[in-house]
Amino acid sequence: MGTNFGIDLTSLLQWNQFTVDLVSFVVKFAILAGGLLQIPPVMVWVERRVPALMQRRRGPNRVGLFKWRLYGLLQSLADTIKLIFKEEVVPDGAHKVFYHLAPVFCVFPAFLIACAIPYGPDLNIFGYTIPLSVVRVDVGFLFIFAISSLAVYGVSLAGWASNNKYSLMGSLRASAQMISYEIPLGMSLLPIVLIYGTLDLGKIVEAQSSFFKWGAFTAPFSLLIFVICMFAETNRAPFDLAEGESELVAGFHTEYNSAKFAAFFLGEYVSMFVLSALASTVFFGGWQVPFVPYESLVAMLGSPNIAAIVGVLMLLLKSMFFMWLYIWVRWTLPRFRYDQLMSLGWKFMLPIGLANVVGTAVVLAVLRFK
Amino acid sequence: MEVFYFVPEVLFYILSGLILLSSVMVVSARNPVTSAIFLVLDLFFVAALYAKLDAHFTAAIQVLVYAGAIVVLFVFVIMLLNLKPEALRGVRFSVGEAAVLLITLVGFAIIGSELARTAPEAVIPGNLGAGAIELAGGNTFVVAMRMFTSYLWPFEMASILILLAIVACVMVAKKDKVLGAAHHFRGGSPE
Amino acid sequence: MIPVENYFLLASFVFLCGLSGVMFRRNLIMVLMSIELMLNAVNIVFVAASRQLAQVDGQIMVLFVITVAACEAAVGLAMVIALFRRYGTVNTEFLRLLRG
Amino acid sequence: MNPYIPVIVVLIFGVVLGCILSGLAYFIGPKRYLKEKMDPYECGVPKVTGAAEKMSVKFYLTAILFILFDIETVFLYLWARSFDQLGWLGLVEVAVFVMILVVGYIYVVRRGALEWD
Repeated sequence: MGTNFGIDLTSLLQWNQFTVDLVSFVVKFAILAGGLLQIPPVMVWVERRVPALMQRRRGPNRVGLFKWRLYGLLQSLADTIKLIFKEEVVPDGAHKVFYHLAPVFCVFPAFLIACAIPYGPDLNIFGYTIPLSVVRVDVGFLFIFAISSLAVYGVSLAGWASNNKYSLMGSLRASAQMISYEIPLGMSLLPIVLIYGTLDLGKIVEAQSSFFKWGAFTAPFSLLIFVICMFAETNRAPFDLAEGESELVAGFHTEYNSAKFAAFFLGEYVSMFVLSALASTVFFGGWQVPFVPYESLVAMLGSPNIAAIVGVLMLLLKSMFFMWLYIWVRWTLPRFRYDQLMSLGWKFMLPIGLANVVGTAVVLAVLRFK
Repeated sequence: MEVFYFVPEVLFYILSGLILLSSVMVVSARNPVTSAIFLVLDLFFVAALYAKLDAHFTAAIQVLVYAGAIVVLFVFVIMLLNLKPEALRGVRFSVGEAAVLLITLVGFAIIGSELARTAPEAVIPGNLGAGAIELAGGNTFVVAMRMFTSYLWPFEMASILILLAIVACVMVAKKDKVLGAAHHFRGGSPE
Repeated sequence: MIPVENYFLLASFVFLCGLSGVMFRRNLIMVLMSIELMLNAVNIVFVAASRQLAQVDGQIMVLFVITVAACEAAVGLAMVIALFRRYGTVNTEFLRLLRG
Repeated sequence: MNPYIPVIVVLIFGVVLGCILSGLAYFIGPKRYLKEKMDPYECGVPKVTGAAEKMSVKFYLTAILFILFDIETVFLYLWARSFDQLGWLGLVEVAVFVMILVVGYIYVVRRGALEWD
């Protein structure tokens, strides 16, 4: 104890650290959540304009504010408002509780995973270091996998509670597909753990400091497997069997409308973004600017805070590439058949993923252990 | 800061309450799907308890494998069999059942009081405390090192157990199909 | 600090829940779920003890328990499916071949 | 600050957001009950059978195999984290582990449990 002049210095310091943590968490999370909520409207707009561009049509361009049309960007806003004010039709035989609960199960995992991604290098404000990820847990990858595996319940509950055979079929298909591709997805990131020796996403990004240390170069097969599984995990084309319009109406959310339908959209697009950001983080150096190591970036820009902002923009740019890839693939490749999808997952991706792990481990062992 | 010293305690009681509530719901819900969802919640809260106890890896595995895989299987089977809510009749205690419950209760009470008397108060010297585990490279790393040195044999046995489970499941669930195929090979008619 | 006995108390309550589920539910799937509950109660004890003794061995045990639980659930449910196909029910009151 | 406090807060936020979206229509939308409107959607044709038909056992087999391989992946993650420190010993241990499971995988493939027909 000793003399402390009436003020316990350690306690004060802890208080300050705690306050900084708390305030920075609230601010970071508010910004992140606000940003994530913007993703579905913007992506819906992109998803209408890009195919229009590809197919030489105009796409939505009517809705505007006064005389500004904004290339139809406000169409999404109009759609959102419409969805919110729609009447909710709950089918008669639906299970009342789970029908309303299913969208919740679809939304919260996506938000929770989005918080675990490191969006940029540390900020430095008033001498306090603020990491730019909302949640930084010891187990990194495993946290992300664990939470994303909970998303299956949203899908299967939605289908089961709707009391509609299309919904049930779609939900069974979707959940079987999601769990089948979860294993190759998990295995594809094992070589990354082997190479960088950590599960912490922040440390993995720091390890990819130079261009040729990016995961895409050190583990190219992992990248391939990851991208394919990414499409399957989010039920996107060419693996959108769950909502194959021609056979299952709309899959597990056939019976959903109004704001609940919007909730499914939100969950889907946010998890698309999260997987894109994860792919950029793991394989494309995250917030690292290509060819410019972090130290020289800070030296060039003069302040770590500006470097952090550049880093965030860099990560968003890289994720946008993957988001665009989603749309590009959707309008390029035809849909798979369900048996093809499953045998691709189990008979091709799983062995390849395992071989990739074993191969990487052997090569690393030869290189590292004399 | 003093206020926050109570947070772990409060958190423990909240989590315990939630765990108990969902456990009771699991065994008492009429609809199997309701039970399964409460089982997920139960497992999730237990994972939170593990995280609170600094067992980060175990917490992640609990959610990943237990809540995210095993219960999914239960949900699939319930949907597959299209189980209807079951009428819960008034619970009848037979003498044997009551005895089993009573013996378990008394057994726990005895063991619990014994533990309360003999529980080691402090950390045993020479072992890893929470801070030391952090210094040694985090919970996951320490678990991994321990697993692959001291628990090598159980680890390999686990793979044999999984192998056996795979074989058993495929044999039990795909029985009819394979029998038909065997008929076919012997030249017998598939009827 | 929470005394470790509180964790044991919690675990024993969860275990008792599971046990009564095994004893009083007539649906085989419910019985299997109750068994998962009991295994889970054991895991709580392992992790709490691991914390108390400051060793990670308890957590490794949990890992093995989870492995066993997964195999048990997989094989158990495979048998439930086989029973359902054979007898059209999963209710233990109707499945009493062994009781003669 | 304990890293799990943010997790709890984000979790609560996600659940509340989901509940708001889920409950919004109940408060804002119009409510006009019509018997036909509440029927399950079957592309305009009256409902013939209930939703739950016989589902293929394939889905269930997939889920079983998923669990078992999921556990394998978990063990592999544990090994990957301590790969450098374990050295050749760890590699050999895991090679045996994977080999045993590959036997199971080959059995599953040969038995045709992964065929969707």
